[in-house]
Amino acid sequence: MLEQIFSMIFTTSFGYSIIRITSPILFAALAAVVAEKAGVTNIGLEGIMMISALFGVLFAYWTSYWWVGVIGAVVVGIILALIIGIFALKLKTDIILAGIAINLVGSGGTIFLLYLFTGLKGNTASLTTPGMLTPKINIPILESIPVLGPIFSGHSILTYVAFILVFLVWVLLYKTAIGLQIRAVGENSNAADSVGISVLKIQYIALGISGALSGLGGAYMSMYYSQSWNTGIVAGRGFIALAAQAMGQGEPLGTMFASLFFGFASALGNKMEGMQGFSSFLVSAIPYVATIIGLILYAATQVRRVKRVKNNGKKKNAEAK
Amino acid sequence: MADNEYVVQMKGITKVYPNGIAANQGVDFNVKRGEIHALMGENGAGKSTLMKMLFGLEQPTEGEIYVNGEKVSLTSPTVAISKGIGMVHQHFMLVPNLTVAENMVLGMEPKHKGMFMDYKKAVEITEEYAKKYNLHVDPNAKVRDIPVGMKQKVEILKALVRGAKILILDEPTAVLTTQETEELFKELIHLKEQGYTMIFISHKLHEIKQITDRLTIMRSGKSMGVYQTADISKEEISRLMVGRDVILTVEKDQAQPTDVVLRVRDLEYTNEWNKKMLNKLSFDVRKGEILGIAGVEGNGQRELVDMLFNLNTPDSGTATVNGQSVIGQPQRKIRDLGVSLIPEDRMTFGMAGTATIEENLMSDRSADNKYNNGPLFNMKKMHEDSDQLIKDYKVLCKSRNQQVGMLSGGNIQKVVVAREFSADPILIIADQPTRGIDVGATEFIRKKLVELSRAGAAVLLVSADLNEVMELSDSLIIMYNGGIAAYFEDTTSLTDAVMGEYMLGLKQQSDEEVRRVQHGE
Amino acid sequence: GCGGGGDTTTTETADTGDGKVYNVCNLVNGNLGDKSFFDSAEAGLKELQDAGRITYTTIEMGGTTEDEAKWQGYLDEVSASGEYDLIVVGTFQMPEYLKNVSEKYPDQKYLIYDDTTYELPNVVNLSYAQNDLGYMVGAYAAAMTTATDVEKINEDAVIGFVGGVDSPVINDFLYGYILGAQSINPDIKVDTRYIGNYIDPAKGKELAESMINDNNCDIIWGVAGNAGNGAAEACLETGKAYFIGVDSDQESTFSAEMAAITLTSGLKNIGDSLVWFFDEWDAGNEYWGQHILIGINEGGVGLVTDKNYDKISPDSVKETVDATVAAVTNGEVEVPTAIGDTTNAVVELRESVRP
Amino acid sequence: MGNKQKLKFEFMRGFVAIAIAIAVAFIFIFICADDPAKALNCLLIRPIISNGALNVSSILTILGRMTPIIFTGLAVCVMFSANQFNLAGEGTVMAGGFVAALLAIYVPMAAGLHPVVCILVGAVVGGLLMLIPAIAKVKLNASEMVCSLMLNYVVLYVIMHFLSNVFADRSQGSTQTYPFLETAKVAKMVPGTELTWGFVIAIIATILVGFFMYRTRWGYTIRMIGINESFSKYSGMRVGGVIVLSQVIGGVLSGMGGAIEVLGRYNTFLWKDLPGYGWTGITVAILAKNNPLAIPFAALFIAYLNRGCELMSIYASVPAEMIDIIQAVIFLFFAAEQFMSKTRQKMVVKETKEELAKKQQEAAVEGGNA
Ligand SMILES: Nc1ncnc2c1ncn2[C@@H]1O[C@H](COP(=O)(O)OP(=O)(O)OP(=O)(O)O)[C@@H](O)[C@H]1O
Ligand SMILES: Nc1ncnc2c1ncn2[C@@H]1O[C@H](COP(=O)(O)OP(=O)(O)OP(=O)(O)O)[C@@H](O)[C@H]1O
Ligand SMILES: [Mg+2]
Ligand SMILES: [Mg+2]
Repeated sequence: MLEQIFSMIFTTSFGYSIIRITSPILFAALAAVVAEKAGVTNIGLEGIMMISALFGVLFAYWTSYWWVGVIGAVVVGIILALIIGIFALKLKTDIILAGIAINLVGSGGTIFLLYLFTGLKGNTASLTTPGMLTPKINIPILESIPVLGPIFSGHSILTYVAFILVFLVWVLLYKTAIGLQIRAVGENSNAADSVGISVLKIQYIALGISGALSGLGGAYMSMYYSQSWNTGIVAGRGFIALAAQAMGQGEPLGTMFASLFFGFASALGNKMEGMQGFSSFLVSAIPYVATIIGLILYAATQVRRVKRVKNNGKKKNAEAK
Repeated sequence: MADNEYVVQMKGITKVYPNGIAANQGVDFNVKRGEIHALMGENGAGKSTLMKMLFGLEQPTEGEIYVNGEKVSLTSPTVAISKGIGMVHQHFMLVPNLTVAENMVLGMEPKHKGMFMDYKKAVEITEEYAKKYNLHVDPNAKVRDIPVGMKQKVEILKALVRGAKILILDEPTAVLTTQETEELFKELIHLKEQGYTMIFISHKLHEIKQITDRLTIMRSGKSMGVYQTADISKEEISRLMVGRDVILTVEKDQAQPTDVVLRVRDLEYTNEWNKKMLNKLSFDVRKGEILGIAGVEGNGQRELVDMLFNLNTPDSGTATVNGQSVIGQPQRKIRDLGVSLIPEDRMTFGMAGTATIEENLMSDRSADNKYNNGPLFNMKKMHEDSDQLIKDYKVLCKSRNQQVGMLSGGNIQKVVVAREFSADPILIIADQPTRGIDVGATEFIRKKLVELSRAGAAVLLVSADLNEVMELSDSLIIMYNGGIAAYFEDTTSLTDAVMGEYMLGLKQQSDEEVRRVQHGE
Repeated sequence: GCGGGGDTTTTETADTGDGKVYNVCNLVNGNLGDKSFFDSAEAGLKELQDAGRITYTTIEMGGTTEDEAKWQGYLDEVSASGEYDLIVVGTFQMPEYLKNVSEKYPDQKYLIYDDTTYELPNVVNLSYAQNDLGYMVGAYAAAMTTATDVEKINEDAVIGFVGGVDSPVINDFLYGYILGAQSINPDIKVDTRYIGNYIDPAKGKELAESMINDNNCDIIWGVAGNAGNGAAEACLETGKAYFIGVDSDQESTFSAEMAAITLTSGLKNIGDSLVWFFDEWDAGNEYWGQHILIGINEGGVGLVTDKNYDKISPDSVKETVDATVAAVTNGEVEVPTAIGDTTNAVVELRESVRP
Repeated sequence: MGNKQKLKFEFMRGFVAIAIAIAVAFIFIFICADDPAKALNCLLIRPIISNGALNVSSILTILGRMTPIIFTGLAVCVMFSANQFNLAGEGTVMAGGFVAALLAIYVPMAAGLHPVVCILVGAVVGGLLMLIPAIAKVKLNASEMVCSLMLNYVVLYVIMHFLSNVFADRSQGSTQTYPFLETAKVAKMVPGTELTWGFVIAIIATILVGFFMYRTRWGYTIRMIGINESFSKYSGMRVGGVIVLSQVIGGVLSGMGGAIEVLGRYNTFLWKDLPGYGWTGITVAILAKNNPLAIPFAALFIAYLNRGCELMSIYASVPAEMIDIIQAVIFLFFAAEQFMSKTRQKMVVKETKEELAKKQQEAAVEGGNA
């Protein structure tokens, strides 16, 4: 059995698959990172992804340009995030409740919206044309390198965007003025307020970015991954993104690795699904169990690390004597 | 109607908070150009509220504000800053995980290419201003790692770098040592000479006397008038503030210490950043005495208190109360031994803000048989006792069901004190018991402390207020670098100057002299 | 208005001959747009309405567990209203609720499709031989997977099945599929994987890609509602496999590219069966209290044999399929069902044919 | 503001929030419904009054639907009070229901005892499950929110595994267990309706939780920890233990709710998805502002709304999915603390001024007398 698993894991398609599974989660997880840095817990990621996934397809369909669809998804994502913002930040609706409200619209409301706009029910498969889908990119030199090529080349353009965004989000947070303000607001909003930073504005900006990122995640789902929109298409990825953000300690790079870890567990589950004697249900649970274990192990190492730092300090002192 | 003598004029200001508290009621407040103007008043008198409106953090319900003769509408700090107003808040408004330079330029970051933060420039700006105003700070240090004194300087620089000409200083000295305060005052005078105007809030009368030109006194949300500082005596100020005469010195008879209650031996602790905070610390506190601990903040006082109440664990050493160890013991057990603590940070440790006064008073005794009938609370007994405590400790409130967070600082502290003192403690650890509290409340708490010690409790008093430690302590330790620099068995003939030398590490008593604090054994 | 799918056309429709215009309520315990039985039923009713034979109202009750708590309420309310000549419900999830109302409202007539649980005096049960359907699809897939002359087809005798959830209804398709395939090639391997839901095409895609890349599947049957479409995308993206649709003719609902790699679809013609039912009713044949199994003969199930099937399949394959269909139709072959099979033989079979 | 004033204001605010939501709903209704007036009637009035008479069956339905969300609402209320953002209500409802179902099928017991045992065991299972996120939080400081969110899925799939592969009644077309023994069912309060005795248990549970939170030391400790954990620790409370306790109680309540719902509403266990009551419970708790005694009212509100939308979809052909949008709008406005804050401020200022004036007058009178 192990042999079989290994023979499946050590294939390029496995690596490719991990990256593809990771991408939408990564978008949403980065969205969570930015929002959380500004001190806002955006639990509405799932709903934002659902709704922007729908509008991505619709915009692409109406204009027959995929990039208009992507922009549409991003804009819708931003609008939704700002709606959460207006209620949670200005009108002081509980932020969790505001997120749940958006998720509610995402799960049921989209069915209604789709019908309102197109007369279709349930899915948009009949609208899809190739021009509406985000293109796949073959990366010139990389493409021809054995092993690496098939794993890293030939993904959707959005996949590359997702991974580039890890870097960009890091730059945004740590190298720009707005990033500094976002972190300041998240850590001590009173301090930011007292120097004339509009806390609300910064939180709106962070939420807007978070909405844009989850909008991209939505576009990835409907305009590449599933090639059309259907009810429930996001299937919990927005929640997993929250887990990835927590596991990655809210830092862009750590969050990327956490997302990849989830991608790995999912891909592994998909392989095991095809093997003899595994319950399909238990296999489906693998990524979630892995996430819990990952979260707990990570937390345990954090606890140990603090202890170690202290012990090291003590040791050094003892040596100094 | 420009009246150029005044840079700030606040006319008929009324402020009603959403909870219905009228914090300011028709207050007039005028500040002359180039003066240092003191704003005084008891806790809850409405000083901070008035200043928050001047800085755009709160909006007046009624009234007008003029800056430089021009009527302004200060809708946000940004507007206030643009009018040349800067504020140094009492509670630091700094972001701990950012560096000093980043904190300095927050909201006005130097940029290159329009969006990227120019950190080098930020450091340069910081250094330039630090030099110009002679306020030394380390631009690259993270704020969480720097001492309070430096934080205060960063706060002032932050205001200056934003072009403030009018500085509001809300209790800037509350956390500073005498030396640091002196240094700060020099800077303020220096700034005044350069034409800056300052509004100075403090509860410390001698400071007010020392550096301010005029003062406005507030009581219960109303102005009690404006005075030339030189023309008014400390006693007069106190009377105006609290509406009665206040005795500023606490009468106490000679201590009769008996058995050792708290015994600390060889306590050592190295913090996360590898700094030795406690160094072989040993001392005793006896029944019936108040042992004071003085010292510049950051010399291990906080760590010592944390260890005694298990908010942290030492690397080695022991601490016992009546022979029972308290190190690493759950707080429940420590309290059962008869230890009470007035925590330094009352907002974090002393109270649950949105809970009621009663709930706060009961926090350490909610499991007592006295207050429980089987699984249910004995509400009647709770109400009775809370009402009694509120009465005994003169907590100013509408009822025991009021949220503690709605009370003013002094009254919150009274709630904490009422709880801690009423637990029949055999050892009271009082950490900065009167910090930031008005004279009336201070007097009350000090009296209570003496009363309890004379009734047989052992008291360990930690305070940054030299007057307080000298006045209250029967004997006194000065801490320096995590160890004991000096021990004075009797405090009556002690002076500021002598203490200062030990506090700054210029002098150190011999081991033998220090060991006198270990009674017996 | 945009009322729940079926426009409640209360406008007068031309009366066709002597037939009564029935007022029908279609209760959907999920949502339309599944491109499967709910849509099929809806299409049948639409056809009837367009022909002026009925007026109908479709109410979508939602398919989540939280929605399930409301199904009884809906049924009660609709039955109590007394407005309808017939109330139509479907799926194996409904009989319990239906039983309650049918007893409470003995004069109300009901029709339940795709269920065989109870016999109730005022209820007609329509069910479909999806195991027969599976058998035909399986035979076709097994015949095709070694027809290496056809582009994309490799010589390995491996076919795939992407199911929604490991459940009796899905396994009923699977049962026939495996047996049908084995009837053509006893050594055939069938790679079966379940998505775990009916909403996540992305996962369907991942599963199908793994089947194609790891096990050389070149024909995959997707039986997972919307999520099954993911398998079609995997076939398209890898360029190494063909897809077979389910329930409705998916080839004609897909985009051109996806349609191009869709060989055929296994049809479950619920809509047609409803039309048939009204034909009978108008003709005076009433089946209250009966179970009616709608098989190949009745046009309830079948393969799509025009378009790609016709274009791509070699003649030898077509002949094999025809023979199989004939055998099933005339009862030579009797396909067992997974529904109500207490031995769970289908699972053993499934595991034994894994590649 | 005085309590009366406050109540008046809150009442007004809630009213305006609902009015706005209905206005938004009306836009959609206007687009969708053939007869908007009828649709609105269905949404607002028909749940309780139809054809000029009390709509008893509908009212009973609403009460029946309240039962599970009262339990999850209480569960969330206890956990959120301790500042624990545990979202495992979903999983624990399902687990409690499943285990209770198994006992109801396989373990014969006396009629009166059977449901009680099933519900209690369901509750215990819910409580035990919560130990995972709770202990991970207390011992390792792992985020309980994320952990519990993931736990829901694990519970779902593990139950689905056992349901499909071990306990399924294979004679049935859909995946479900064998029927419950008659002795195990939670009896209907009114035969032929959705209202079971579970509703009474829910109300009793509400009162008990109310007492627990405000009249016992454990509830008190939970609340204090929720307000300020450092303070609680300093006061000598067993913080870690109580944090675990709060979540275990949450699990017990939602497990109990799951068991009652399953044994009261169904004859077999047939959930194949997370039931959604956990999420609704969060909404209920937030609307009730974490006050246990307000939970039934919040639950009533939600159940009423749901029923209204349901009737709208039946009689006015407004798609049921519009419910989600209307609900979202209502939640957003209803829970908006600052919504209408200006009006509130005006009321406060007016009152305070009156008070001050009165005091001054009194003072003046006193002064005059002296
Ligand atoms: N944001 C607020 N909301 C409600 N009430 C407040 C608020 N801020 C202050 N108060 C109340 O307003 C009154 C005046 O408070 P203020 O902060 O102005 O007093 P202060 O003079 O600064 O006192 P202290 O010396 O303690 O700082 C107090 O009763 C206080 O409880
Ligand atoms: N939002 C609020 N609601 C109710 N009361 C408040 C609020 N904010 C502050 N207060 C109360 O107002 C009083 C003054 O608050 P402020 O923030 O001005 O502190 P401060 O002036 O630094 O107090 P102190 O001098 O006691 O340290 C405090 O007692 C505080 O509890
Ligand atoms: Mg103040
Ligand atoms: Mg082949």
